[in-house]
Amino acid sequence: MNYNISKEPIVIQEVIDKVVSRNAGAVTTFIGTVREMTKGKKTLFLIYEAYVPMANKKLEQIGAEIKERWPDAETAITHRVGKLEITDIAVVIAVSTPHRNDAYEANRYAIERIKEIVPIWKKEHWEDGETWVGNQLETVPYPSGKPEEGDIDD
Amino acid sequence: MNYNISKEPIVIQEVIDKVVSRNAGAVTTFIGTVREMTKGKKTLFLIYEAYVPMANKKLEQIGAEIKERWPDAETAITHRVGKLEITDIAVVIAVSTPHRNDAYEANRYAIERIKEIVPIWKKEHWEDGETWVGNQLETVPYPSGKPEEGDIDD
Amino acid sequence: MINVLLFAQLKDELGKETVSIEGNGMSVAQLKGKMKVDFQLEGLETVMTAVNEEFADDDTILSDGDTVAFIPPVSGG
Amino acid sequence: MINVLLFAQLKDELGKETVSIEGNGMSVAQLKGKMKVDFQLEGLETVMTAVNEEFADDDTILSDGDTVAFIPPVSGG
Repeated sequence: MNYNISKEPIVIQEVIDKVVSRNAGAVTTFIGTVREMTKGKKTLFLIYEAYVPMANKKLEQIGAEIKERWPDAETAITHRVGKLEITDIAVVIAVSTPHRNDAYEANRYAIERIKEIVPIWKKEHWEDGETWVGNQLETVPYPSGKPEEGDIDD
Repeated sequence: MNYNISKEPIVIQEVIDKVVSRNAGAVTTFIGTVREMTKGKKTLFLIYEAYVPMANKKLEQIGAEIKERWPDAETAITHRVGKLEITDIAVVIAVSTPHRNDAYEANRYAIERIKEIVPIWKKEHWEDGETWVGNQLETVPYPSGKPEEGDIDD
Repeated sequence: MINVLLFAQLKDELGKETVSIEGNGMSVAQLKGKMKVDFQLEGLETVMTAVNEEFADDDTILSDGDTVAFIPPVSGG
Repeated sequence: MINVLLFAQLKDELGKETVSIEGNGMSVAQLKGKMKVDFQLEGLETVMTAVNEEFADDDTILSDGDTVAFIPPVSGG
């Protein structure tokens, strides 16, 4: 399974192993980790929650979108849920392609799409409170009540 | 040591561990692997050779260049030398930054610079022969007898 | 009955993650209106909706057995 | 004496990786010319040169004890 929501710590090498192939000359990974300071505010820990069956489907959809744009790419994504401490890994995206430019671009495409369409939420716990974080893309969230058509079907 | 030429197989996690920090929210890695087919020709194995002391210095220089452009970035690079089989890892570049865009861009900068200024050479062994590969950037190699000023000092 | 799933701030607000609603034949918009009245649930205007694990419009018509999930702005990655 | 290092195809062509050359006061260009005459070494026009592990111009003047490396187009990564 190349697309997973995991309650256990993510082992980076296991995600990479899913995309290594004899015809890949390049593998890129993106590893999202829990950062301590955001805009001067100190995070103590995070809770990630997912709508698991749909999140799995949407990760698979992102893989299919990548395959359409970069036919030689192999993709694997694992996203963690539960309580994460500072420096813990929230997500690992691995993409292999024959040539390096595609590996960077397809990887970046994956993280942007995760932040648009995959039903996963992060609750930040600070020293002085907690809140669910939304709208990381800093756009008005879903004024139409759902993502833009392009986001869903594209 | 964040910059290494290694005779031993590269352990990806060890390179990543050098750049993980409490203020990094993103780590990108580039993993260059030995590809079997290039333009329809089958590679059996590769030999990488380096001018080791200078290669170490040039990897360090690339790290310094990244630090200048992306002051919050942490970089680690290990390049393998010796005989490599198909799917073996030739290079691992890990870059951590607070935000993801910088992690992608700084990482890509590193691999482009490696292909310009680090004295490492690859000998391809095919079924019907062998050759030292040069000029991967597909530009005329060093007509002035050295890289462009921009490449050295920039 | 429609099986309604709530996540993140909506789940915290309601105090539970699932409710069953009599809603056969309703649109998603009507279901949102009913949730607002029955549970004083705020902020449904700015969430996405999924019906049976696929994003759906406000005018999608619901049938008994459907699973509707209200999806606040996501923040994975 | 100048310590000259050869890599990749240059090393294969010469059959060894280091040679010592009498070259105090020579420029890099003159050293290349001498290598071409003494060893019939081809292709030095298109290589980079490093003197003491830093890239150097053809008109760099060499001194006894310098290490000169001829660096064919690199192909790491």
